[in-house]
Formats: sequence, structure tokens, C-alpha cells
Amino acid sequence: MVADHGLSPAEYAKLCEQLGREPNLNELGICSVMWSEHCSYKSSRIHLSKFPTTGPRVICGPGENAGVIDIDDGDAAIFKMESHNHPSFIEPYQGAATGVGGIMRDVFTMGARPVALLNALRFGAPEHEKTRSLVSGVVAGIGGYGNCVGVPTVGGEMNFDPGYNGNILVNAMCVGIAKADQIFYSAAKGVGNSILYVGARTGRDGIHGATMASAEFSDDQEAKRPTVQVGDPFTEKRLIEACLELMATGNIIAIQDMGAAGLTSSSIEMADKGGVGIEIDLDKVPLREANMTPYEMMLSESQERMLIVLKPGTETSSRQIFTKWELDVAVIGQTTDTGRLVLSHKDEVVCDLPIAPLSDLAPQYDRPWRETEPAPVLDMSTLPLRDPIDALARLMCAPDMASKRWVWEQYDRHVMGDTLAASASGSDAAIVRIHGSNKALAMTSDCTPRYVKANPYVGGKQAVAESWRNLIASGAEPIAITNCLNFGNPERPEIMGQFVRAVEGMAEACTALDYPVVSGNVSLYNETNGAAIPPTPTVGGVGLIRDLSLPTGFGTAVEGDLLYLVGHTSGWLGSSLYAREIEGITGHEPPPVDLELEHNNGKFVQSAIGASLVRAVHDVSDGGLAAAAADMAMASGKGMALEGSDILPAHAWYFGEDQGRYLLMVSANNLTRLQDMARNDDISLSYVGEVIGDDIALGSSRMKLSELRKQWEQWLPALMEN
Amino acid sequence: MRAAVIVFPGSNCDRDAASALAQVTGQAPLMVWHQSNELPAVDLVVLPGGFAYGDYLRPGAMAARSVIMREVCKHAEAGGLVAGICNGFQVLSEVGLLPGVLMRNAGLKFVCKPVALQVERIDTPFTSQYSQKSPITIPVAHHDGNFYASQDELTRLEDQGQVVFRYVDNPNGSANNIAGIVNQANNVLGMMPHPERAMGTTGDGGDGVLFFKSLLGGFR
Amino acid sequence: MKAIVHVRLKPDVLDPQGQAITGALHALGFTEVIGARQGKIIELDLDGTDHNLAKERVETMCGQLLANTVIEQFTVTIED
Amino acid sequence: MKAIVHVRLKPDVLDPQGQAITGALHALGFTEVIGARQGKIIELDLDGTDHNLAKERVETMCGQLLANTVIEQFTVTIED
Ligand SMILES: Nc1ncnc2c1ncn2[C@@H]1O[C@H](COP(=O)(O)OP(=O)(O)O)[C@@H](O)[C@H]1O
Ligand SMILES: [Mg+2]
Repeated sequence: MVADHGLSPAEYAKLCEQLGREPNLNELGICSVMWSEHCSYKSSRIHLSKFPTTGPRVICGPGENAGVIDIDDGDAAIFKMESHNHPSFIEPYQGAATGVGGIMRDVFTMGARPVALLNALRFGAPEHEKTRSLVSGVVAGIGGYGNCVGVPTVGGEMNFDPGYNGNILVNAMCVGIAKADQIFYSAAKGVGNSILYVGARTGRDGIHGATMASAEFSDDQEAKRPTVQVGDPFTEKRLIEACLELMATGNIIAIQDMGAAGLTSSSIEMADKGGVGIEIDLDKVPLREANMTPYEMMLSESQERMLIVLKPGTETSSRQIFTKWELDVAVIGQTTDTGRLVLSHKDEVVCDLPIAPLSDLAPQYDRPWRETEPAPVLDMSTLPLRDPIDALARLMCAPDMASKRWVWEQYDRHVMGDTLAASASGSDAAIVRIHGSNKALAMTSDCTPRYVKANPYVGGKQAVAESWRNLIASGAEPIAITNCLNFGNPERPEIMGQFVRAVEGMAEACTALDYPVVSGNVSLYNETNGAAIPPTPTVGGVGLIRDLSLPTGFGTAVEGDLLYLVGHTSGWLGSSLYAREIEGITGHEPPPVDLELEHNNGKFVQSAIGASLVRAVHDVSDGGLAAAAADMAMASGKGMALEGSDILPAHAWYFGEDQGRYLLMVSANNLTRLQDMARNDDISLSYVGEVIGDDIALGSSRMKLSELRKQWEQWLPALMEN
Repeated sequence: MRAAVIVFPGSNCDRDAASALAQVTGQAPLMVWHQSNELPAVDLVVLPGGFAYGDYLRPGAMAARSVIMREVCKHAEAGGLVAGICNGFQVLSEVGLLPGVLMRNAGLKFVCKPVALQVERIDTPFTSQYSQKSPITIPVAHHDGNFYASQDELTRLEDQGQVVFRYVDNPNGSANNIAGIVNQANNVLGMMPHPERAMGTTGDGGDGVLFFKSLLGGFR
Repeated sequence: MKAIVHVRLKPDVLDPQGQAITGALHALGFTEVIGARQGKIIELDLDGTDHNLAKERVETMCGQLLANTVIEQFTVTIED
Repeated sequence: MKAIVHVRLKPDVLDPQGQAITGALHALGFTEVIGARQGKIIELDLDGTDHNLAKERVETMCGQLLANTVIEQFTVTIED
């Protein structure tokens, strides 16, 4: 029974000691979810504390439902990223949909109107039998939910790798906007205040599977198997509007969405943070099904529900708002001074637990870990010479590089009327204007799992650096990140080693780039049959564009403009996309990340944009310089010609993935000023090519842009609609 | 010009429509809740895009039966202007103010992209500022925009010149490439594309501005 | 009491979902499928015991909301 | 031959459409409606004459494509 609940004998003994008795079934269920990896972060917590989490613009860092940053003029941006990996593998449409719904609730819980969604998706090999149905289900689910709620889906990532065959990743990010003095928190302060349940009714959705299989618990196995959660975006939309309406009244003391572990974790977290007790009358909980037990009610993960602590005397006016939006609403209990969670059901006390120990004494592990074996450095001279344009065409049609139009045309990218750059546009980050102003938020999600796998520490740094670079390139001041740390089983030292070192790399980059972590999520145990996913610490970055009249992105080009490269090129091909896609070799040391250089190059580009000295900027990442130029060509519809290198072999020069680089498009009359600036700042700025008619040219080898575009656009539709 | 935007639970382009109207008319429209049994005296009623009632059962079906729609129908019968955009078009066809049905897209997927539209009529209150010469570009974003009507109905629509916008490159399988139609009296229009998303403020070409300017033209 | 409402597209109305199903079944090797059409089934739990009255009421619901009679037809069955 | 496939959500699975239909019917005054659930009905035209074989084949189609057995259940009826 205890094992069925996922508690170790030692954890159970600790629990009994705290209670001074054995817990009853309800209490056991509650404690087991509170102490689960998902809720307690027991394997990851000590390492997450390495992240820098404060800064001049941080209003609220990790610990609340989402992170909050100051974006001037009394405005705040609120954002978080979260995984829904396992549910999306079981039921891709609903799994992805409820992932989107869940992350939106974390954001509007804090008082923000959600204004943008992003999704970082990793699927198995394109040819794997499950991939196509998973892709179509996940994409339809993301669109089905976000489109209906009416929040634009503006960006994300999509990679394919056999390492995700049995365990896809669906990481959803939501960004919202609020007034900086109107942020709502989850601490339930004060005694005797009403607890309001609002939103959907509680059903038997997603109740902990392992527990349900227990024979002692039920003779009625079939009916009680955990039920897949189904998302109801229509209810979510009304919940957003109703909660924002209630927030404007001043009736709220605390508010919290019911996420994982539903009523249990929301009530306990609110009480714990507020230092109070909570009493709930389970007979008052709105139910979707008859005869639900207290255990089921407390562990249900039905979607689209919130818990609110109200100021005394505001019950009636608060209820009216939810009634108007045709949502279920009930006062189900109150805060107390006992410091205990007391649940009653049919006039009986069915649970009486001290709250503080549940969180304070939650197990914490410093799990043993082992450093990843150092990867060999790839010697570029061992690679054969190839026609560069041919290689470029193949690279641009590789699964990770090919156009994702098939995906993003299923997403409403423009609802709310403020999307300035979304997936389709030439911009390294999505750009969403703050309504009615001349400023905007830029946002991006990044991770290069093949780097992290080869060297978790460098890969962790790189994920943060690339995120920061993308924001710089899109004209923003990078402010802070959220993240979603997707790894395998932490009880295996080699996996724990990936986790620890990736976190350390990320933390170092965040510190060096003044780019703190304000929220995040950890998803462990991403394995099937003992095979772990490639380590995937996804970074969600948010930045501020203060003045929209300055140049952003790389969607425009003028023939005759010059292409200049910021940063140094050594021709690093280890763990590059070129090595994997063209030569079929993987697992070499990834490109080093020099954070000081990264910082200086970024600040230089930022000043160049600020002085309007550039027409377009693109960061150089997967596929190197040639792929960056091809992106610019495809976004602007103008051809690009890159010159070869006197020093490096063609593959290293065009496709090397050295970090900290940007490709700038400059008109001839701004060149001198730009060069002066580079000289003053001691920045490497070199001529690499120019904007030409309608060919894409690498040295003397060239092809029609239209042909490249055709191939690039065609790969994903061909996969999905063959 | 006085305008009202109807808000159903699940409408999500209501604010966008209001912003576009305010941009062109200089005056914020009235936002009218679906349960209201009174429509303020206005020249134009906009049924906005979105997913009223989640698009459950059929898009527009439940919204068409809401209290306010009785008033909207009266307004239309009295000659007042009604514009249904996207979900609003679906509501208008469900309530019978416009013929036909918007079925699931032929590709069965949601489609969000800018599309080229031929303006077929410039003698309606919704299109008087356009020219018929070159197509305009307006985004679509819908799952159910595949216009269907019986063959007889289609013939009638064409004969009476009720087709106002036609897709240059059909994104959803609509019969006769129909993107927008008016009723016989020319005062009720439904269209799937979103002119309120082409107001020239988000890097779009601004081709939606003339739609709202046309409306203004009749009431200055 | 229970009412089972079948809502089907009228025979002459094109059914994109049905076509897609046919195509997908063919691709899976079910070549015996000549055609497919997709409809809806709505099951209502009803208060009361009078089957005739219920049938009449549910038919009214169909006309008013559950079916779009421009393109759809419906049948109603009442069960205990 | 014809196959009629009913696809319904499993009983414990949330049915947002059904809930919305219930609400809309109440608003229209059909207060006798206690609840509604919406499912799909797929009608297949089939080549062949062997009912047993057809039923087996269509059940396979359901498992592979027509129903999502994680959240749905189905029944198959064969008619002439
Ligand atoms: N990788 C991480 N980096 C930073 N903060 C994290 C990370 N993982 C979790 N957190 C923080 O821990 C808290 C609990 O997270 P979570 O359980 O996912 O929240 P919720 O229950 O609201 O979904 C949040 O404040 C979250 O931002
Ligand atoms: Mg939360």
C-alpha cells in the first residue's frame, strides 16, 4: 500500500513519526503526492538553488506560480514554462491541450492577462511509427486549446531525435501582462476567511495511477482506473475573464490554480505560505460524478479549477462574477489558526494533518551523480570536402531545420492584435506589443540537446546563451528566463550528473549575462525501458523592446546591403548539425561558450541596433553561417552571397557552430560608423558577403533561392501528408 | 458612427474588433453582453471572431440562440448594419440572417495565414472604399470556414451578386471560393477573413482599414 | 429516461471528414471501404417517464439547436 | 454492406461539448435535460457480404483509427 503510493519505507516512517500515528488512506494519498518528485522537487531542489534569481527587474522569482518582471511604466510581465510530456505521449491531443491550459492558469493566477504562448516540442525519429500521429495530435491539441481561448501561439521549437522515440517532450510556455502593483500571490493570510472553489467540477480525472491499482483500495478496478484529463478551453476562457474581473474588485487575499495534485497541493501550498490552517467541507466541492470519495476529490486533477481566499464579506459579490460567466462556484471551507489541514466529509473528519511538516519535512535528496564522460574533439580535417551549396540544401531540409509552416499555420498567431513577429516572420524571437504602447516583449525558447548530451555543462551554458542572443538579435533587452528541465531517471548517477552539470552551466551563464531565473519546472523520469531522453533543459527567455521604431528581426533586405559577421569563427563542427546530418557523426565536444565574449558581442549588437546602424540581425546557431544567411534569404525573399574563407575549409567556415556570433545586414552608408563602433568596443566584425538578386551563393557554388525554399517548405508536409 | 460589439462567452476577437473600430471611428464601440435583451441604438452591430460557446456542437450554434441575437435580428430587419467576422459569420448563418453553412475546412485543420481576396462588390456599405482592381490581403484563422450551400442557393447567391469577397487561392474548400457574402438587402455581411487584424499596426499591409472606413462612409 | 439523437449530414451534402476517413482507411489497407460519412450522436438524460412527450420535446430541441436542418437530418429514439 | 460505428467518450471522461449542450438546452427552457454527452457515428459502406468478417475488420479499424481507445469506447453494427 505504501509502496503503491510511491513512498519509500524511510519516508513512510518519517511521516508516521510526524503524525504520531499511522495515516489513514486519505492522509497517505495526500502526503504521497506532496512528497512526490513532481510536487516536492526532492531530487532537484538543492541544485536549483544555484540559479541566480534576483535582479533589478525581478519582482517575483521562483516559488510562486510564475515569475514576475518589471517592464517599465508600471507594467509587469509574468511567465513560466511547464512540461506535459507523459500525458502527451499517452493522448497527444488532450495531453498537449491540457499542458497549454495548465501553464496559462499559472500565469493568470498571478493577475496577468495571458498574451502569448510558446511550445518547445521534441519528437522521436521522423520515420518512427508513432511520430506522425504524435506530431499531428500534439500540434492539433496545442492549437485546439490556445486558438479557442484566444491567446496567440507565437513561437517555439520542434526537434526530432530517436532519443525521444518512447518519450516525447511537450513544454508549454505562457507569457502574460499585468500591472506591477496588481500582482496576486498564493499566501492564504488571515484566519476565518472563506475559501472559494471556482471553475470546472471535479471528476475522476488523472488520479494517481499507481494508487488506483491497489486491490485493498477498490474491488471495482475498471471503473477506477485513472482517467485521462480532457481540456475544456471554453471553460478556461471564461475562467480567465472571471478571475480578471474578480481581481479588479479587490476581494482577493490569495489565489492559486489547481494544478498537479489538484485540491491537495493548492490548499496545502496556500495555507503553508500564509502560515494558517485550512478546513474544507468536501460535501461542498462541486462534483461531476456521483459517489466520489474524499480520496478521489483530493487527488483529482480535473482541469480549469482555481482556489481563492476571499476578504471577509465579499463572498456574495465574488460568487456573482462566476455565476455571470456560468462557472461553478462554491465556498468550500475557511482558513483556521490550527496550522492543520482538516477535511470533513458526510459529517466525519476524514483527514487531519499538520501542514508545515508536509512541506518543511518533505524529503530532499542529494542524489549521487557522475560526470558525463568527456567527449572527443572532432578534427575538422578528417571530414571530406563537399559542395557547400549541396550540403546547405540538405541541411535546410533536415528535420530540425526544415520549415515548420505545417505546424504554425495551425496556430492562431495574431489574435489579440499585437503580434509583431511570430513563427512565420524573420525574427529570432517572437515579438508581442504591449497593447496600446510603443514597446513590446520578445520571447524565445531554446535548447540544443545534442550539445547537452555531449557535454551537459557546456550545453547548459549554451542554451542560456542562445536564448539571450536571440533576444538581443530581435532588438530586445534580455531580462529573465523560465526553464523546463527535462531529464531521465535521477536515481541513475549518470543522469543525475547530466542534471547537475547542466544546471551549473545554466546558472553560470545566467549570472554572467545578468539573466536571472524567475520560474521553471523540472520533469524527471523521462525514460522508456531504461533508455533516457537526451538531456533537454529548455530555456524560455523574455526581453523588453523599449522602442518599436528601431529595427528588429531579419525580415527585410535590400539588394547591395553588406553582410557582416560579429564574433570569431574557428570552424567548430563537433556536435554540429552538419556533422550529424551530412556526415552522420555525433557525440563530439560541442562548441565552447565564452560568456564574456558572448556578453560583449551582444552588447555591441544591442548598441548597433540602438543607433539604427543595421538593417537586420540574425544570430548564428544550428547550421552555422550558411544556415543563418539562408534564413535571412528566405525571410526577406532576397538572395545572399557569402564569400569563402582563406583559412578554413569550406565546411568549417560555412557550417561551424562557434558561439557568440551574429550576422548583420548593413547598408553601405552606415558601414564606417559601425566599424568605428566595433573598433572602439574591441569587437570582431568581418565582411562575409552581401545581399544579391535571387540566388543563394556560397563562394562559387550557388542555387536559386526559390528552389531552396521549395525543398525547405516541403519536408514536413511530405512527412505528415504522404 | 455608433457601433456595438456583441460579446458571447468564448468570443475572443471582441477587443480586436473594438480596437479597429476605435482606430477608424475615433470612438470606442459599446460592448454588449450576450444576455442583454436590449440593443442600444447603434448604426452597426459587429459579431466578432472567436469560439463562442467553445464552438461546441457546431460553431455559432449556441450563440445564435442567445438572447441578444433576437435584438440583432430586429436591428437587421430594420435595415441596420450587421457585420459578422469569422465566428460572427458562423453565428449569422446559424441564425438564418445569411444563407449557407460554414463547415469544417476541407483540410480538416485549423488554418491561420494571410490570404488574397478578390473584392467582388464595391457597392455595399462594407466595401465602398475598396477597388476591384487588385486583390487585398487579409488573414484568416479558422477551423470551420468551408462555405457550403446547396447548388440552387449558390446559383441564387451568384445571380443576385451576394458574393462580396472571394479567395484567390482557396484555403478551406469553400464553394465558389466564397470568403464573404451579404444578404439580399446588402445590410448584413458575413466574412471568414479578419479585417480587424489588418489595420496596418502589426506589420500587415493595412488592407482591413478600408473595410471599417467603408462602414464609416455611410454615417458621417 | 434517455434520448438518443442521431444527427447525420443530408445525403447530398459533401462530408470532408468522411472523405478523410475513407482516405485514411485505404492508406491503412482497408480497401473494402467504399465510403464513409461521419455524424453525431447526442445522448440526453431526461427527467420524466412519458416517452411520447419526450420524443416530441427532443425533436423540438433538434429543430432549435441540436441539428442544423440546412445540412443535417436527425432521428430521435427514446429509451428507459 | 454497411457498418455503423458508434464512438462514445468513456463514462468518466469529461465531455465539455455535452456540458455546453446541456447548458444551452436549459437556457432554451428544456429544463428536463439532466445531462448530455456527445459522440460520433461513422457509417461505412463496405464491399463484401460476410458480416462476421466485416465486423472483425471494422473493429480493427476502430482500434487503429476510428476511435481513440484511450478516452473513447466504440460499438460496431453491421447491416445489409
Ligand atoms: N527549473 C526550475 N527553475 C526555476 N524555478 C523552478 C524550477 N522548477 C520549479 N521551479 C519553481 O518551483 C515552483 C513550483 O513549481 P511547480 O510545481 O511547477 O508549480 P505549479 O504547481 O504552479 O505548477 C514554481 O515557483 C516554479 O517556478
Ligand atoms: Mg500553479
